[in-house]
Amino acid sequence: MESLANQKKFIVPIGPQHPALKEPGHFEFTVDGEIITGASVRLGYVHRGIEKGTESRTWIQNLYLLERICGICSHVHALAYALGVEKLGNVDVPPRAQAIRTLVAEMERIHSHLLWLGVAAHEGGFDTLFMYTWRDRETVMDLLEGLTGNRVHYSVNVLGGVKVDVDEKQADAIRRGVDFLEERTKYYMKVVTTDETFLGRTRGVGKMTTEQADELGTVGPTGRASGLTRDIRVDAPYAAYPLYPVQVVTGTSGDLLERFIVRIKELYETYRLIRLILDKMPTGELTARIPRRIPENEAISRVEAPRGELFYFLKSNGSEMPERIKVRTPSICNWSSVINFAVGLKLADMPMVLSGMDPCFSCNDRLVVVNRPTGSQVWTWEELRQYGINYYR
Amino acid sequence: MTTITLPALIILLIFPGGLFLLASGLVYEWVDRKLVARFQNRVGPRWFQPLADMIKLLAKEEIIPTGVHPGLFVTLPVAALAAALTAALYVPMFGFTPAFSFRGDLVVTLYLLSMMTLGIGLAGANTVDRFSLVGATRTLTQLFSYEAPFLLTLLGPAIMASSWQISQINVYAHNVWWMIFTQPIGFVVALVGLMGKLEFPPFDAPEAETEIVSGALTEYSGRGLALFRIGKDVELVIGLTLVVAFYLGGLANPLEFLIKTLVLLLVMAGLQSLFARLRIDQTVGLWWRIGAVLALIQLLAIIIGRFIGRV
Amino acid sequence: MDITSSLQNAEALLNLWMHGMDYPDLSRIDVTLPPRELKSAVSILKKAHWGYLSAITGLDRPAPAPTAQDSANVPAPDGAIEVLYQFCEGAAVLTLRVSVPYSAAIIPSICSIIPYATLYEREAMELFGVTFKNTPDSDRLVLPDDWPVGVYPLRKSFTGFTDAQKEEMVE
Amino acid sequence: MEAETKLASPWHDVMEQVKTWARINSPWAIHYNSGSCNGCDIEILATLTPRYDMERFGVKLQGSPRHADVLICTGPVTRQSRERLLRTYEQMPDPKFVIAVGSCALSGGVFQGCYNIIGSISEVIPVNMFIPGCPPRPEAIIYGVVQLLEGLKK
Repeated sequence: MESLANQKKFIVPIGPQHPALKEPGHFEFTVDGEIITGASVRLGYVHRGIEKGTESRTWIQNLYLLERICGICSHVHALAYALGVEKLGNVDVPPRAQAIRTLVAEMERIHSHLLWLGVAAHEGGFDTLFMYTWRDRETVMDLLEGLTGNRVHYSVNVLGGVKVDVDEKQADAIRRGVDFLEERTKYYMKVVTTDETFLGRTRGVGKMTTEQADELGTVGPTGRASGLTRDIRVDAPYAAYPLYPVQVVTGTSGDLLERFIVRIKELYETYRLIRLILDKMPTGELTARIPRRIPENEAISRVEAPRGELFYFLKSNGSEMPERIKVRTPSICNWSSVINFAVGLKLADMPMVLSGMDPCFSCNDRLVVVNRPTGSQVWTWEELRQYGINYYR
Repeated sequence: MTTITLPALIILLIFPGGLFLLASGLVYEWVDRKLVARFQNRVGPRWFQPLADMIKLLAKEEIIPTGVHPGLFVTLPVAALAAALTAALYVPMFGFTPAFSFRGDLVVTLYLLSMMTLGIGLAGANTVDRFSLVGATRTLTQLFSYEAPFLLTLLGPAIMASSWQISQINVYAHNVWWMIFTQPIGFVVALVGLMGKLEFPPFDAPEAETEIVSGALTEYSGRGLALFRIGKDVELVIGLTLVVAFYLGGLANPLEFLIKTLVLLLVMAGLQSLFARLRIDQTVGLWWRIGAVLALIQLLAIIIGRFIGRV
Repeated sequence: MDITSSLQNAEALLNLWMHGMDYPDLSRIDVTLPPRELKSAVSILKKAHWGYLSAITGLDRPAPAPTAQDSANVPAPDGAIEVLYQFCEGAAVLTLRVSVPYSAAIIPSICSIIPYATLYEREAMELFGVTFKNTPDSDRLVLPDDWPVGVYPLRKSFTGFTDAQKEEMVE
Repeated sequence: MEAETKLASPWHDVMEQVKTWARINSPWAIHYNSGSCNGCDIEILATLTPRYDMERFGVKLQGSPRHADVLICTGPVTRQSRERLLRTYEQMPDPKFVIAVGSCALSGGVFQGCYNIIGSISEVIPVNMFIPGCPPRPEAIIYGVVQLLEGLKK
């Protein structure tokens, strides 16, 4: 292991590439003996400068830009932005449009949770579960494609409404698809809670109590697995959620296994919601007019993305282009909570805690710089894991 | 038992030895990949896929990275493949009597097979790249963990046949009842040991694609990689023949060889797609705590059995 | 705890800065306060467990373009950067607005009170050029390593690189 | 193809054909995300799953650039990942090919004009095959790979 010229310099190997779920990041721990005294993360590999980009595009063009922040929760970004702009221009959207928006948001949650289940299994070396979950995910992708015309970026939202309608035939197809997925989800719940090798990798890993979760500001299923009942669909219902109440799914033990279970239980909840929306779909037209120039105003719009609370702050100055759009994605909350959760833990625990905190971490770069008072070394993630194992032997 | 003796050179180069063995290695690799794919509900590769992979790798540019001992870097794959090929001479390939067999060739074969894994471990340790360093340490740790139980389980039938010669054990196994019934534990540990030796999942920590790129072979491309992959395929065939010869009632003719080995491969492919990858400390723990103890119990049972038998 | 009750006790908590409060809409309160009182306000909220810090947003308010009749002796007013600390409790959103001029853009860091604010502060530091006094970690978060120091992309003054700069960046 | 010394005997043509046949039938791929919104990445990964299964054409996702012939890359190269993309490309042994997937990789896509991106992949490394679409369907990606392999025949 070559020593480094100065501690700040870090070498990024081209590690195995995953569908990097947000910015591939990179971790740096300062260690005193065995206890971690400080940790920091370095993002930026996927930073494209979108917030600056939004200031040079009109309100309508921004819809398509913001949708492409993340390929897995693209509808949720567009929904948050559209709700924010409608608040700015105080336009009220017809109920049918809100219901269709909620329907597509829930279908996207299924697609995101199944994808995460597959990637987490693949990361733990369980390829069969990866193949099965992604095969079943194709069902919901077909439904979304039937409804909106595209598999990933659906562009369902228009400022002031939706440009897609759900007719009876599509509703039946969605109901059949949801029934099939419910069968499969029962099977996955059985696999995740009984398969020995999988339990060996997930039980008791990265345990986080409710106070810790709250103290560290974790959001979404990661927080709810530790008993933190924070769900924007319940706290601040938006779009059509007031009409379709959601029961928050929380776990208690707060380890990685609990996060799997919470996400799978959320799938059941989503299936129930989709059936409810399809049965009680309000009638009416799909869009409302929205002025080209939005009056000067500020608005905050919060939406429950599959990974947690997505926070949009929009500011308009009366012109055709926004003055400022701030996007705070849920993953950054989970990352900042890991940084603070790591202080005080032993270095040997870190690999499991990091992959336990949010499995999409593990697709980050594999490099951990360990700055020891005696001089810093560059370790790969795997060497850190190896160090952890020898430490405990 | 058909006792066909072919001129030594043909045996070495063409029939049970060289070319034919490489071809069967490719075919077995295809069968394995196809079965695992079918278990995962995928279509799986075409029949000539391993052949195409090998030729393509041979035709690729060979990069020798800096900070590497070039001589060692090139000779290691050749040495590993040579070890695997010579091990095939003592094993009843395709139901024919082994070309050369002498008292005690069981130990020599096992040693040659672990020479192959040693080669991969050294190849990993030879380079500077961190991933292959970790891959090498993992390969060697795993080698030391499955070697003892695997050898012990192969001792069982040897004791029953009271000889260390594979061909004699094969003949003995052919006459007597299938050893799988008399020594069930031994068979299970031998099968799982074989999966550990070939680094099939759940024991594929040494080349865990998601964690350490491709473990010890990260730096290899072109010829070196092709030789290592062929060595692994040959090791697969030899391992299968060994376990079948010992536990599934010996091998008399090629047809019996094909049926038994492919059935065993089916069982192994099933096991492969059932489990998640075990962490390296879990694999080592599994081997030493469970594997070695079971093998010892089985050995004890056999010795007591024979003692009662003789008295 | 519906919106109005959580807003009321937020008001009660922060009555020290009653003069700075205004209500843009029924589920939000904005409290403008000087930088030095930020830490005390945040610790009050933390002690009362009022919601959680959801985001730190930077806003660039460049100096209004000097109009013609501005006489020369009046120094052109210095532009300001406004940093918004957005706290959420259920449906209510409380925003602490702190504004600092370009020349003295220093705000005390709240990481000692809310540990996980470090990432948000690092991002604001990089993109707006505000320095957070004694923040635990001030490395770069999102901008690339070869990004010129002192260039803050989210300020209105930054209008992208000229092609010449881009060329020399690419080699 | 680098100009090889011409062997007199027809043996050379046979070897050439065998080599091309092998390269067509076992293109190992490595996937690099240089700043994409991972819409294309999940479609690339979807091509390996049961419904599309690229392994039928011999495509296997490899971890290390040393083992790969085809570099599948997505995203409008951000400034930070530009150098790493170059390094990955250089580490791959010849003959190597590059497939740019998604309209971001082709022309910077919807992020055109953002300050932190360089634009398209072809400004950093030579690209053999472009697959447009945001994101392209898995069938389109497979079609692109097959077209690249067809191109090898000539």
